[in-house]
Amino acid sequence: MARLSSHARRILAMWLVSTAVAIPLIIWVLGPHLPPGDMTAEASDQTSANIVLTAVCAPIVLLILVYFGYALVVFRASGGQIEDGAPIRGHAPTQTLWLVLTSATVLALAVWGSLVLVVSAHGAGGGQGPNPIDPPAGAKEALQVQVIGQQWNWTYRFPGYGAIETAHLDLPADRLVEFHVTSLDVTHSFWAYELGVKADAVPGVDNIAFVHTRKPGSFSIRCAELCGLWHGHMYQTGQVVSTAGFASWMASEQKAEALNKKYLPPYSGHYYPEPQRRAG
Amino acid sequence: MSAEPTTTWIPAENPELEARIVSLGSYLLSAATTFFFISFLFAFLYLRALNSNGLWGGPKPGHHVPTTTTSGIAILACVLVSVLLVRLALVELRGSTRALWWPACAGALLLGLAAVAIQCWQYTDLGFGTEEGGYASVYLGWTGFFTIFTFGAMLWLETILATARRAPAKAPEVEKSVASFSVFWATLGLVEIAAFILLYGVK
Amino acid sequence: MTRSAKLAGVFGGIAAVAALVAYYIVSYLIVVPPSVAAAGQAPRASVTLQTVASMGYGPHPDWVSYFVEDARGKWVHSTVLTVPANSLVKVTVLQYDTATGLRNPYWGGPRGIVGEMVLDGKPTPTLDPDLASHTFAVPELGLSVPLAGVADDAKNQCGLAPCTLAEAHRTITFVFRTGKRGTYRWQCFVPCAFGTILGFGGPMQSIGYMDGLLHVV
Amino acid sequence: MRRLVRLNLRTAIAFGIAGFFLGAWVGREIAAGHDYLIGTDQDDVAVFMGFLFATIGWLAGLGFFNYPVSRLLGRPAGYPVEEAKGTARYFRMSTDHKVIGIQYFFGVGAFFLIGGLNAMLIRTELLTPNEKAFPAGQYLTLVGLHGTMMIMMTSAFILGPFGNYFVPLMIGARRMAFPRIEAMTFWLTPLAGLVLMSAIAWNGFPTGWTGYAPLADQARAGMDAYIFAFMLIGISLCLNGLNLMATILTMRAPGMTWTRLPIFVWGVLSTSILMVLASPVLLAALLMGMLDRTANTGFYLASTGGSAYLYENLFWFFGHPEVYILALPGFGIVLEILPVFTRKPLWGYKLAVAGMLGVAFLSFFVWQHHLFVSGINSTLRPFYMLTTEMISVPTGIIFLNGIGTLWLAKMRYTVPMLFSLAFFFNFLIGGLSGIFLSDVPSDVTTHGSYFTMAHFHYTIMGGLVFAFFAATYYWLPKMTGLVLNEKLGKIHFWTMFVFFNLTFFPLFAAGFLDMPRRVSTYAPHLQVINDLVSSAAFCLGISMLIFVGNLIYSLVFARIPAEQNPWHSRGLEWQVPTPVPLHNFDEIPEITGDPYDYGVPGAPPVARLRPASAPARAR
Repeated sequence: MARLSSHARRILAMWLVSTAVAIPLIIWVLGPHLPPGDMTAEASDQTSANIVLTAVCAPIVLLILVYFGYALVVFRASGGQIEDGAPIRGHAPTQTLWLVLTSATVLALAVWGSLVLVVSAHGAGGGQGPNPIDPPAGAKEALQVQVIGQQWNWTYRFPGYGAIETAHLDLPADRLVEFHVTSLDVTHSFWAYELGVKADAVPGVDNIAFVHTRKPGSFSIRCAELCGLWHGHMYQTGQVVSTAGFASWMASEQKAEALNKKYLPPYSGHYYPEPQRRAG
Repeated sequence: MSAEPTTTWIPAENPELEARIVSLGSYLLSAATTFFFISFLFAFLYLRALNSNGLWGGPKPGHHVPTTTTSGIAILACVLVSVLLVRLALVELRGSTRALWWPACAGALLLGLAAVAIQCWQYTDLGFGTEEGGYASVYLGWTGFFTIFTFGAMLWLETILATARRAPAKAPEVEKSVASFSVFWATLGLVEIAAFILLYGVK
Repeated sequence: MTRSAKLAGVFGGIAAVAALVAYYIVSYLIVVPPSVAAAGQAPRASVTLQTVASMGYGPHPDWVSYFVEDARGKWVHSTVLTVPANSLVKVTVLQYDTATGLRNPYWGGPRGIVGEMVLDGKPTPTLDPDLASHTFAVPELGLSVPLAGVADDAKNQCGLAPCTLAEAHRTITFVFRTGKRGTYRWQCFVPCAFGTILGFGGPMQSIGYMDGLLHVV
Repeated sequence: MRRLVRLNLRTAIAFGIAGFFLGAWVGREIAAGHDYLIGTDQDDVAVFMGFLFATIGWLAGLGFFNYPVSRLLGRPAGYPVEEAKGTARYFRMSTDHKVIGIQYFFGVGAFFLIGGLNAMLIRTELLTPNEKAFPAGQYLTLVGLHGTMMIMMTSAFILGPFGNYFVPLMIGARRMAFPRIEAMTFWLTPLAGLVLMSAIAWNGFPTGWTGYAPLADQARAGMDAYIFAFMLIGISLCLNGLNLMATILTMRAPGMTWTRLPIFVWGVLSTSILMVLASPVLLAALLMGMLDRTANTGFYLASTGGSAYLYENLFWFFGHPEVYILALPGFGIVLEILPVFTRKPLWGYKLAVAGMLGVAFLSFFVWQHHLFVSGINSTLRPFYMLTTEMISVPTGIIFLNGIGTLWLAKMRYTVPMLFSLAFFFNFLIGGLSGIFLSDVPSDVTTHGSYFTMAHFHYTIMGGLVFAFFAATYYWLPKMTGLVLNEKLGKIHFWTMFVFFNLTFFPLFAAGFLDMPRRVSTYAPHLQVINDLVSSAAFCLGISMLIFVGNLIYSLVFARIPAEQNPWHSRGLEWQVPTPVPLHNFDEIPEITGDPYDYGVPGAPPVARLRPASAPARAR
């Protein structure tokens, strides 16, 4: 029994030391580099979620690695002889402890994830479908941007600005933005990486995602759902600019689109363009 | 290796075990079949709830129910009576007199085939096209695959009848094979009830 | 059987099967239409294209397609173009297809071009989306030009590619600026592949028909 | 018929090809006059009918219809089956579960290598940030072929060869419950592989392995090959699960109580529950897609009253249990192997059983985590986040079993043991990266990116494929009667382990750095990572060739006969002679002990192989 606990003590000590080293490293050294950054409030939430999850996973990884490493060195057969190990079939307290600990960790993560998702992050930048459960305060005044996925490009409509359509995306800094993502043909996924937004563009669906921009900068836009031949090429670069910069960009777009505007369909959450199926 | 024979028999287990295997297999097949049709049930409820583009029921309102509701009732009746006949045959086989099981099963077979035939006939005179909305899609898929499953079940029933005809078997063995079949056929009967209620009853 | 014969048999057999499988897969993978160079030199070059409603021959007789004119004036069935970098490229499209209409009317306005789009000799600032038959778009260069369709009831419509000037067509010319070197994709934004679900299958997803590559060198 | 023509693989291929052309002709006749099929330059009805008739021809050519037809004519059950001698029996329908196990091993293995070849080609393309090697459309087909082939083949990777071969041996049965169905589950598998490969002849398909509609509705005729091949696999999986479950539930030898059942068999049992219940849903989803493409229905077209979400829900209702169809047999294998090489009883046996059944149960309630950002009912997201994270509790139990079994062990580092230990390492990373994907805020970044891709390669390749190789090195001596070279095995292990991790670990970073899945082009600053990954992947490919070389060397050239029980295992399957006699046991054995009682003083032998000749027990 004394031998047994000395194994356990050694493993425990190695685990505690390595964890004590790893966790600060993760939080302060690796953490700032974890995606997607802090261009928006939601992106910051995702970054902190990634840091927390990495920090929670680290002790688990280290426990297994330390234990297995120790076991591989110490609990091995000496020489070529086949010897029997200790016939232990189980240990009820350990099993109970393990179940309680894993369940508690998992429950805590799920509760915390739900809180971040619903209460603080208002959907965490993910697509929430046409009826978001908990729109953030000030959602009425949010800048509405419709993202239209089509094979193979993104276009954007701004219902607050005469529903004009543009081929690239500028957003004002420090503003709540309400994305309405939809598709004209097949399923795409609107992924604005630095903004921390991902929402599937599904035909016939108005998929809403909220994001609160913070500081100016550029962000990349990709398609994250396979949509056919040029799926990999469906990327763009968008800008978060100052409020004044946004206003002047919008003015120039409105001027450029004045001729074409009359041909656009009335603004709607989703569109069903022709042909709707196989045509003869 | 060369000592192996060219013809082997699948090693026979005792008949009781063989019957248990078939019986369990029938339950598992029924479970799989249920999940298969649950997909169509889900498709029905989901597409109906979504009603994309307002086209669940097709372009013309009230247009989507098959024109021949009577044939739907006929299919339902055929399947249900057939299921009951198989149950009756089972009761017969378990009872002291076993005279009626053969005609009951034969009748069940004919009714099952009649259900298949009526469904095929109905397709020729639907009154709506497959392209007319979500309901039309689910209708075609559900009834189509139900018909194929029914036909397969009838092949199974035919096997039981043919085996008994050729070599009059002992009652316990026939009883067990009919019991196994009855499980699967009753499952399909439940599927048909759900199909009838949803496809013909719900607008 | 000797050891070496066995060796030869086993490895020969496996190698033969592996080679067959690899050939089967790779021969499918590497097929690209031939590249056609633009006429002229940097900083000015020109490209002449035509679009046809249906090939009329080959493995896909019903498909719409682009054709490119090569240096000797011959029409090549390809959509891979080579143009000089940092140049102005004048594109002439002879458009033989009838109008289909744009899936997204936004693409009715020509974008990313230098100067104006010229349709049948007339400068045209924007096009009614319903009259578009195809578009020529290089999204990475911001370029998108709608191509007006031939009237449905026009006489003498082209049925067999490549079409000749005698057949009913529209002529669209425009100029765009190539950027830095690289390979860009181009495509058409009109759901013009009739008979395929949503009009966007088949030729719309095939390089050599309604999609192509722009090698900027 | 059987006397006139010898039915084997040759006739199957001949009938299959003839069936295809007949079916295609029938299909064209059916399709004629339907407007919606005209002008597409692809006749989906003809292609599907061709595949259907080819399947019928293939099965008829192997002789699968002889027995059903004779039963329809009223002949009794228990029909004799013709068995060929020597190697010929592997190329024809056989109802011997041991022959089928070996057929599965080589058949599925060959397609696994083809899937691997596709992976090599994918990595070739990704050496450069823009399409250099292959054009975009062909690249997508390649991705689809790799993904679909791997999912199709690895679904049967352990249950096919080892499930079929060893479940009857481990529970003391002479055969499987439904031997002919067992044969059919195998023979559908290579056919599915061939049908999938034929997608190339129909210009490929663009959807990847998930086959998302409406892109699938829009795709060219190669999509028909995907749909049909996956349908065949769905049927094969369902029947295989049904057969295995029926065998385990009804055919255990006397004395094989539930607590004596080998843990691998428990793994098979929990997997087969998933196979029976989940595969029919896949089948239904694919059939709806088939109707969309041929009968002009609109299940998945929102513009005509359908919904893309319908496919996504049905597919992932199958798809997530499918993930555990891949993982659970791996759990079973490593827990089966650990006690043998630690010379200890399996630690926490009942907990392990509960863990596997728990995983099987929970896996039906997690599928919407694939749809967190898809825009379906967002109120359900906390629920699916909870269930998804809950599933790490039963999965964690497997790790606890590993930890406990290693405690105070006397480990021997044989090749199967090395692969089992590597399984824990890989699955740890795979499983924990899953936590990121199950947490919605984190999933918003990682969903659909290379992070996801690295995650499931860690679980499937790092988990299942490593477990497969553990099982191969452990059991192949029993299956073939020949020893596998240990030195080559160790080289194989170390190259595979090192290069597997070098291939997939950097991909987590690629995903974090904004690289979506299935792209043929990526941001230029990611080229360093991608080139590193590609080079490691090529070395991983070479390590697979080392394995193939070992197989050829050991089975063709060295041919050293294996001992009956080289690992000194207590497992029942090792108590029968090598090679295993045709009907496994002369008499049905009586199980008298626990299979993992290593080092237990006074443990009874695991079974009495000749209970009839032994002295009668007092009951």
